[in-house]
Amino acid sequence: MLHIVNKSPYEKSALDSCLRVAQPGNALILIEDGVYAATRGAGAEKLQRAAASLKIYALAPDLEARGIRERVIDGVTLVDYAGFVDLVANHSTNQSWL
Amino acid sequence: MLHIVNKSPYEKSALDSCLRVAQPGNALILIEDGVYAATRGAGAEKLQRAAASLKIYALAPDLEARGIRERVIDGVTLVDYAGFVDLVANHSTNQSWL
Amino acid sequence: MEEGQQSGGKVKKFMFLNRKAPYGTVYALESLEVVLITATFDQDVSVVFMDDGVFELVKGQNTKAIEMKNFSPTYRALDGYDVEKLFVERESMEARGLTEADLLVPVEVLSSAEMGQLMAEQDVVLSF
Amino acid sequence: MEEGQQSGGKVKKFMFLNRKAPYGTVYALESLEVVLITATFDQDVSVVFMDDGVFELVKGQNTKAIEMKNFSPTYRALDGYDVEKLFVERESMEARGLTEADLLVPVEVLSSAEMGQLMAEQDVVLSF
Amino acid sequence: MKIGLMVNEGPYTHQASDSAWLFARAALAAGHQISRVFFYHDGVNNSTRLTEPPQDDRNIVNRWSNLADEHQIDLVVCVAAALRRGIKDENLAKGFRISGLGQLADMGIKADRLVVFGD
Amino acid sequence: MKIGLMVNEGPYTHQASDSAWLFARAALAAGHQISRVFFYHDGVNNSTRLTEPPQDDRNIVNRWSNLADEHQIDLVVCVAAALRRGIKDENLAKGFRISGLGQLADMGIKADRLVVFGD
Repeated sequence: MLHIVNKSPYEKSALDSCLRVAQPGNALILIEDGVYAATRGAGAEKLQRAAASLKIYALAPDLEARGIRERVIDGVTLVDYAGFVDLVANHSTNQSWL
Repeated sequence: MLHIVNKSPYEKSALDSCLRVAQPGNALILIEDGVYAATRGAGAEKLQRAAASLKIYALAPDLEARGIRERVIDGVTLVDYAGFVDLVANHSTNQSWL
Repeated sequence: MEEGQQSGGKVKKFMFLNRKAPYGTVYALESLEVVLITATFDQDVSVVFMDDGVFELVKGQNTKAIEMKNFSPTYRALDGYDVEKLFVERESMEARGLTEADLLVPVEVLSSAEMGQLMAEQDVVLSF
Repeated sequence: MEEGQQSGGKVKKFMFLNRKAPYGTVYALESLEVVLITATFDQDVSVVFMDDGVFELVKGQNTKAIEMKNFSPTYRALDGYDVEKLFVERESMEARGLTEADLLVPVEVLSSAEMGQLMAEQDVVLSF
Repeated sequence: MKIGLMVNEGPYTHQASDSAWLFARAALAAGHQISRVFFYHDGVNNSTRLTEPPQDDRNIVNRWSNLADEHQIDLVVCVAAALRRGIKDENLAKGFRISGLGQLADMGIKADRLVVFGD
Repeated sequence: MKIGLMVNEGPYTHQASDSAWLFARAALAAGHQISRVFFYHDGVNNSTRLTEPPQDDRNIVNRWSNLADEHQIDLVVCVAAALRRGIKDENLAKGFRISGLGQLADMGIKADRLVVFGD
């Protein structure tokens, strides 16, 4: 299953809720303000822990827009929109944590 | 000064930011989803600590709408809209933590 | 559109995921409207309340003083629409100082892990 | 309206409080538009960046692939509008792993307590 | 006391417009003046004359129009925000006017208090 | 693969509509079909023909109209959500149609994937 998180980990609890519920082997893609979780900072810790059991992606166009592409932490795979589409196609279930 | 918080303490960090910045003697009114912070639950702790230095109010109409008026913790003064208006009038500065 | 070709007899698992408090935003109300319509399509419907969505089910809501419509009685009516699978995540409920006795309707309480498994079994998850 | 009677010569302290990240929502952009207009009214203007608002000032924004307008160069132009008081809350900046060197414009960095004092001195706080 | 209000969210989706209206009514009842209500961001969507909520629900747009009519309140919709979102004179409700952001600064200068309602 | 999209927020204020459009374009480029886009909540505001963004900004409404025209995408605006927010046939942009919530359920049943974009 693919989880989609579009919220900043500093502003909202959406990522926390996703990580609490996500099952080992699930995939997670960070988009929009959610990409801040993929970068260095206090929000990175929880993601790094999660990377042990989840496959984690972040949308490169959203990282670039925010000027933080160079700040991405290890363990996160960058994808473009085509990659986002592939992730949706390759997982029978997806869920947006709005 | 009067701080206005309308966000759930479980969903957003607005209350945390307000409490980090608010100065001793300031007033705080919780409205809309912000009123959940005034009730029993994990969100109550931070408010109870803050009540030592801030005067804390919650909007009763919003508590009643959400069925939680009976769950309000000690140290919070309930007001109606007229009381909210008085608080705004009685403080030269107010700020909404949107 | 060629969609009509695929219809007929197919039953999918639909999950409606409610994570927002009522009245502060309209999502809870408009989510209920979707649930009621989807129920008429004879699909396998689950309605989930987690995070602040648990607050949607709190008893004793009285919206008179904010002059909005109190839509919480509708949760009691879901049963009549054959929407019987209501789930609450235990961690969300407990963090908010709530117990099942505080809720308007009977629900099945799931752990976070059980909730994650239930989600992964769905065909469609509509989140609000 | 009788407001005209009160105008003329009055200088008030206006604070513009930016707490949202850019692009995910429009608040950062539309806040800038208000700052630029208000600057023409000869008031005492402070612009504050705290919480995710600090992200508005990050260098190197490139919006080409999301096909939105990159409005971050406008922060550099504020100086030309005599908007010179830009403040960043230290705790917000540090929590996000940022330093002043990562920001587009020179700012004054304040502690949370200093920020609270600055806010309390204002006549009007517009938050976005 | 002269109180100005800023409303940053549209009708129904967020409680902001409801809260602002109830606040305005209470302020007027207490003898204060609501000098202006400035609608910004999605707040401009409060001014469309085309809303038609369910019969058993409040009509947020009409409530503002009526309050403005009864108490001579200046309801100002930001022109830049309105153009982005499709609010123009042709779908503007009674009692609202479209004007520039200068009206917000002006309200901040002239009012004794300014309260912001948003998301 | 048939992919359906749900858009829950209006244009400009949240990135949801931008993300959904870029996703749709990429999906089409990869050979998938976008069977329908369902606009709900404030998402209905994406369908007003009256938006007029600044010259140097994208026109979100027209982008949807054009994509629908080029790829025969069914753009459905929820009637109940639209009435609350002042979207009617008189201000509806080209390529959109107003219909019931049943179209969302129908999309969920018939599409292979459904992706939700919102706040």
